[in-house]
Parts: sequence; C-alpha cells; structure tokens
Amino acid sequence: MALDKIGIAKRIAQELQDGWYVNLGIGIPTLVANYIPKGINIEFQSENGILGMGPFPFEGEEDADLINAGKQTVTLLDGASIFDSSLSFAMIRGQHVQLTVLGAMEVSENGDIANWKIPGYMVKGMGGAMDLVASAENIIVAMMHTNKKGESKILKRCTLPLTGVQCVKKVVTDLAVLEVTKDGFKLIERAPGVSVEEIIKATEGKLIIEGEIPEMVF
Amino acid sequence: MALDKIGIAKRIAQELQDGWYVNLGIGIPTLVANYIPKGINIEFQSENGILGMGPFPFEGEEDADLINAGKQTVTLLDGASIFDSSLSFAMIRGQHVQLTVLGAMEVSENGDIANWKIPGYMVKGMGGAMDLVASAENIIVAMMHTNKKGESKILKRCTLPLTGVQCVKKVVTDLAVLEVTKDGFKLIERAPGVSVEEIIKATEGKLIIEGEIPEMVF
Amino acid sequence: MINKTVNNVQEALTGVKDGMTLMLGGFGLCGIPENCITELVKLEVKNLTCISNNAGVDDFGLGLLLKKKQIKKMISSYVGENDEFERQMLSGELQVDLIPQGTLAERCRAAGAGIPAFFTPAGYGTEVAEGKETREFNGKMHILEHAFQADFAFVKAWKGDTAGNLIFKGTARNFNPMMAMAGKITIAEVEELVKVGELDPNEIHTPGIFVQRIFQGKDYEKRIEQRTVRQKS
Amino acid sequence: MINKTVNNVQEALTGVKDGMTLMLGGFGLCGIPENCITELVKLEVKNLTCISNNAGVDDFGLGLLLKKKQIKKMISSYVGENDEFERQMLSGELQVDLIPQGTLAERCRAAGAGIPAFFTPAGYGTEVAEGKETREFNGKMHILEHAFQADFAFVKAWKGDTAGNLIFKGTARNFNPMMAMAGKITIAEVEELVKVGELDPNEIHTPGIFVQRIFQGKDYEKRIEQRTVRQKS
Repeated sequence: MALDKIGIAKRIAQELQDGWYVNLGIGIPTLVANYIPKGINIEFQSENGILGMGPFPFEGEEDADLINAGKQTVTLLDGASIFDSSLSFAMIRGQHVQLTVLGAMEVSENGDIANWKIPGYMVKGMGGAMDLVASAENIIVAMMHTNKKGESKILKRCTLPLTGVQCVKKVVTDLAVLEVTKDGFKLIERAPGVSVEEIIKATEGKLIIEGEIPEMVF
Repeated sequence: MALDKIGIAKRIAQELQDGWYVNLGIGIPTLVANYIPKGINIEFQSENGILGMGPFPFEGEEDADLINAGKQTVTLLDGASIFDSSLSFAMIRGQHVQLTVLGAMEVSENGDIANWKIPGYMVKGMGGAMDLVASAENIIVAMMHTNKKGESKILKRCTLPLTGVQCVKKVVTDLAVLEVTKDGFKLIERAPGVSVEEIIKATEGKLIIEGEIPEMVF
Repeated sequence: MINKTVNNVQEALTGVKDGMTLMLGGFGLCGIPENCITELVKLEVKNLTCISNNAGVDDFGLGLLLKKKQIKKMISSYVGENDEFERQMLSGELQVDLIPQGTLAERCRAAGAGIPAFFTPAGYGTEVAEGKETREFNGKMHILEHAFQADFAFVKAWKGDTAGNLIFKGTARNFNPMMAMAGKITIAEVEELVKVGELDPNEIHTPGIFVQRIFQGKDYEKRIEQRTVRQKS
Repeated sequence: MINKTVNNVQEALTGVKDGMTLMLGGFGLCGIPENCITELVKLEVKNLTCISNNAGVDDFGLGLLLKKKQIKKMISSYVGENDEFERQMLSGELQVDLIPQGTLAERCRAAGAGIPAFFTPAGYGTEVAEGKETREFNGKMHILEHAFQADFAFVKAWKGDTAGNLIFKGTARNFNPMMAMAGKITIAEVEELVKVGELDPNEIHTPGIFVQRIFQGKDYEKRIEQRTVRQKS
C-alpha cells in the first residue's frame, strides 16, 4: 500500500545521521522532525535565522519574534543560535548544512528539480529553495510519485521551470525510494505491499532495477 | 616656520565635521584625535573592529582584549560597538567612514599615494591601507613635505610601489595645505611664516598658485 | 557620540519621494518596520520600488502600500500571502522581480560592504540566470550577481541607542542588519530607545555607523502570521 | 544538540599534517589561538601555509612556529613585528603573500559563505592587482578576488558551549568569526566552556555549525603588544 505523508516523513527520517545539520522545507519535509531515530543528535536550521529550532510553543507561549521559515511560531532548544539572513545563507551556500529535505512538483532522471513555478498560475516565489538546491551536497526530495491525474512526476526531463539542475540525490515517494545516479533513477526500496511493476508504471524517467528490491522497513 | 607633527595634526583636526566617522592611520594621524574642535562629535573607527574608540586606558586598566589597529591598548566610549574584521572593512569599503587620515612616503599630482613598500627593504605589508585608500571618499594625507635629504615627496609621479591610485583629496604637510585637483596640487594655505617660494622649492609636482595664499590659523 | 535621534516617524521619513527605491526589513510579518510603513501610506508616495523578502498580507505590512497602489515594483523572494498582490501582479499593474532568498540577502550585504558583484551558485540553470554572466569555479557553475542600490532602508530593531547601535530580538533580526548597511539613508525604528552606554558594545548587531536616523517606535502590533502551538501533555 | 567537545588540545589537533593550509585567528597577539599554536609546535608539522593577519612576534604567537621553521608560506596583511620573520623572508626561506586586510577578511568570509569570487576596489592599480581580472562598476575600477581554501581553522573565543557556539570578547573577535566559517575543520579553543543553554541565542557571534571541535583552553598569557596608558590627572 502506498505510503501517506507521515510514512514518507518516517522513511526520510531513517536517512538522518548523528551530528547532521538539517534544513527541512515546508510540507512533508517538516514532518520529518517528528521521527528522528533514537540516539541521534540533529540540529534543524531554519533559513530565516535559527539553528537548534525546537517544537511549536505551548499555547500562550507564542512569541511573534520567533518564527520559522514557514512563518510558524516555534521555540528554541538549549544551544540554539540566532543570526541574520546573510549568515544563514552563508551556512547553506557554504555547505555547512549536511542535509536538505524539500518537496517537488517534478524531478528528472539527471537530478533536476522543479518546485517553484507553474506557468499561467500565480507565482509565489522561490524563497530559499534555489539557494538550497544549488548548494546542498545532500538533497532528498519528498513527494508523491504521481499527480492527481495519475501522471508520473518522476520524469526523463522536467517540464516546469527548474529550481536547480543536477542536484537531487534521493527521492522518497509514496511508492518508492529512488537514488539519482548518472544512469537514471535506481530503485532502492518499495513501499510495503507496492510491487515493482506498480513503480515501473508510475515512473516516466529511466528506472534502474537490479536484483531483488526490498520493502521499506519501519 | 615649518610645522611639527603636532602642528600638522592640529591643522588636520580643523577639517573634521560634526557627525563624521573617521579612521586615523598610525603616526601623525593618530595625534589628530587629541585636537577635535569643541562642539564637534566624531567617532573613531579602528579597522580591527571598534567604533567609538576612546583614549588610552589609565595605568592598571589595560585590557589585552581591547586594542586598536596599532596594537595599542585603548578604551571604549559610551555608545561604542565591537565587530569582526569583515564587518569593519564592509564599513570602509562601503564608504560609511567619512574621512581617512593617513601618512605617506609619496603623493603624486594626480592623487596617487605610496606608503607601504620600499623595494630592497623589509616589507611589513599594507595592512588595511589599500582598502582604505581604494574606498574612502575623503582622504587626507599627513606627511612631511620633503625627505631627510630635502627631496620633495610631493611629486609628479610616485616612484615607489603604489598603495592606491587617484584617491588623495588633500595633503597637509609641515609647509602647506594642498588640494589635489585634476590639474595638480592647488596651494590652499601656508604654514605660519613659510613663504610661497619655499613651498615651490619643496614641491616637485605641479603646483597651482592662485592669488594671495593665506597662512594657516590655529 | 554622534546623535542619530529624530523625534518621530514624520521627521524620520523626511526626503522620501515618489519613484524612490526602498528596502524594508522583515521576514513575513516578523521584524517589519511597522511605524515607517504606516507613515509611507500617510505620505502617499507613489511609484516605489520596494526590496523586501516578502510583501506582507492584505491588511498588514507592505500589503497596506499595495492596497493604495503606491508600489510600482517589488523585489522579493516569496510573495505568497496576499490576494491584492496577486491581482495586481496578474493584471500587470505591479512589476515583480523574484530573487532567491540567499541572493537577496547577499545583494543587500554587498551593497553595504562596497562589493559591487559576486558569484553564487543559486539559480544556475534556471530562469534566474537568464542574461547573467556564468562561470565555473571548482567544477561548479555560478552566476554573477550585483549589489542593490537603495535610496532609503527601513529597519526595525528591539533596542537601539541614540548613536544608532541596534540589537534585534529572535528571528526579527532576519534581513534588517544587511538592509541597514545598504541604504543610502537608513532609518531605524526601535521598541526601546536607550541612552548611549546602556547597550553592551560586545552585543550590538548593527553598529550605529550604518544608521542615519533612529526613533522610538510605538503601538507595535507584531502580528503573528501562522500561530502554531502544541498541547501540554 | 550536537556535541563538539573534545577533551584537550591533543585530541583537537588530530589530523593536522605536513603541508596543510591553516587559518589562525587574531589581530597582532589579540585573540590568537594560543593553545593550538603551542600544540602545533609540539607536533612538529612542517611546510605549513598559514593564513593569519599577522605573524606574531619572535617569542610568541606564530613566531613560535617560524622559529622552528615549520611555516613554508605566510598569507598576511602586516608582518612587521618579528625579526626571525624578516630574516627568513629576506633569505627566501619563507614565501610571503601580502594581501590588503579587508580583502583578507572578505576572502575568509567568502570561503565560508560559498561565494567563490567577488569584486573589490582594494589594490586596483597596485602590484596587488597584477595578473588579476579587473572590471569597472559604477565608474570605479575593481579587481576580482577569490575565496581561500583551508584544511583547518584555529580560532580562540572567550566563551563557548558544547554545541560549538562562540562569543568573543572585545577586539579579540577580529578575524576569528570569518576563519571559523572558512575552515574545512574548525577548532575553537575557549577561555570558558559552558553547557548548552548558558549562552543567550541572541548574543552568539559564531553559531556552532561552523565549529567541528571545541575545547577548554588553559594557561592563557594574552600578551599585550603595545601597552599604552594615560596618567590620572
């Protein structure tokens, strides 16, 4: 059965390694923070100027001067630090953040990503996404494998305006875990109960399948 | 009679305007801080990271963590701020400092300055001088008109390796105040008792003399 | 010390004119110069180019200037919370220049720091790079970006002293320090204006040299855009 | 929180090898990483390239490494207080690359900030510009300067916590924050190492993300280079 958003977040959380600084995008990526494996120390970076971001505040303890990049009220953990936007993107551009998790509308087999603009619709802007994808050494995309019409979003080539080129390293969808290699999407894991055939059917980009493909383990 | 170093510093102090941020180089320029006209508010910038630098500390109150760009122990005035070298030179390069006063070995009639290197001798380095002269909108040079052999240091062209090009606006020497114009050095004032002839004799670069040249007033 | 204090927001905004380029600090509604925005509305200055990470919401922040059609062009990274903005943009009344957030921040800093241009990887291979010089460094492609120029910068700080030194609180810092560096004239409004000597020189975020005018702000609403909380368990 | 603490300077310097490029914070003798320098001498690593604004004095700071001939090349803005330095430089034993101080600072920051190159006016028309690309912006000539690369950066802070957050004191800040950003591995020695939660997040100068290892330093001499005082009148 295909994963729900929480399933995708849980699977991505398994990728976290001790000592990593992590930037989580809006949407599914944000949920990853709820499933950090035990014994692992992670610090979350919010590009509006926080390292060591904590959970939402308790009711009545919200501070208008303490929000995350999604404009939500948050808290600080002990050991947190605050800085300006220029230093924040110095961290990102300078590759001090080990992992970026973000959503996408489309990903292509060479690692291009499109997630900021649909021609003809209101464009809200790229925010920090272009800086993040152009700089991060390790980018995991969290997304649905297909759109509402059932069309693949895992493509040979992106059709939408790009956010970044040749940058995505891994994609975790409701159906599968895919690694972006120089030869195309390598199928790493299947969602529980999802067959390789279903994944092939849902994938337009080049899919590399070698040997038995294990199911995700939670 | 030619001015001594204190005289040069006093004359330069007359150039200060209320509300200016000022960077003073090592040597004669440092003395300028002692002769700020009454009623004028000035803040001194030290490029190692101080705005609002105060006088030397009282004996026993020296702090190894509080020095100026000449590595001398200093104090902070109320309203001072401390910052890193990158922000300090952002102030300088970004033309937020209104006046730079520094010494020179040679100045040429087009405003070039040489003050950091004598070929064949130990070179100590330019420190912040190249950033200062390349950026400052208003540079006053404090120097002796001639060297120990009596040769002019106010030249057609500098003979020593340059620190910066076409940047000096005014020169205050032991003999005169000179303004650097596109046509050459314009003689503005004479030191008390120094004749125009003496200044002409001591100046190799093109000297522009228009009308009566007043004596400096202290 | 040099005294940067002006008596009120009216005095602070002296010289702001039609057609100028303004920078406004803040991220979302956090750390925005509320008093200055209100006064810009009252002044009815028009044809403004506004450099600000976001464009406010319909009835707060830069939304107030949009509603009065005072803005000709917005230079931002994300503008998604504002219906009037959307209407003006889609109708072509409003020009919009969308810029990666890190590039926006760095172009402000560059403006203040006397760096006319710098290379960044952000946007390479996208429409952001169109018409821009590209170059490879260390095996990676970059694009050349230029410093902004702004007639006025409006920033909002938590505490400030009469010499113009500023301290920000929490994530209300965001773009304010770089914009303070970048304005030809920088105006700081503060929640608490104190005498020189009351702020620790070691703790100042923006040294007073970058601020031309400072005033005690009032009636701060500090609206929260997304109030998210958790329950005590 | 991620814990960056190591037990001592020996552990901190693990991996430092002959031929590496090192950055060392400090201005004159103010804010230099005293413990790390002492340990570099003990390790007898050689052929080092050192990026540091100054080169210490004969018997303190980087002078200690010069005396043992461990430095192959110095990249500095001012090196004038050291006889042994002068001797090695004039004899050709030591390579010296002199760089304008602001360019030195900005090349460190650029290295940490993922900016591979930037334009600056400093040094245009001088020998510093030789062989470098020049370009006019706004009627003024500039030269293109590149980010540094450093294997290790050694910085010294006043207070630090186990997550690597640093606070500097007075002008001992100087080059330390930018060098902390720039090192592939950054080692911070601190006068006082505290638990997380003891430093105010709003007052941190260098966020812990830039620091890979931190330790409690000891026996700080903090030598004063020019003791200047005035008399009480």
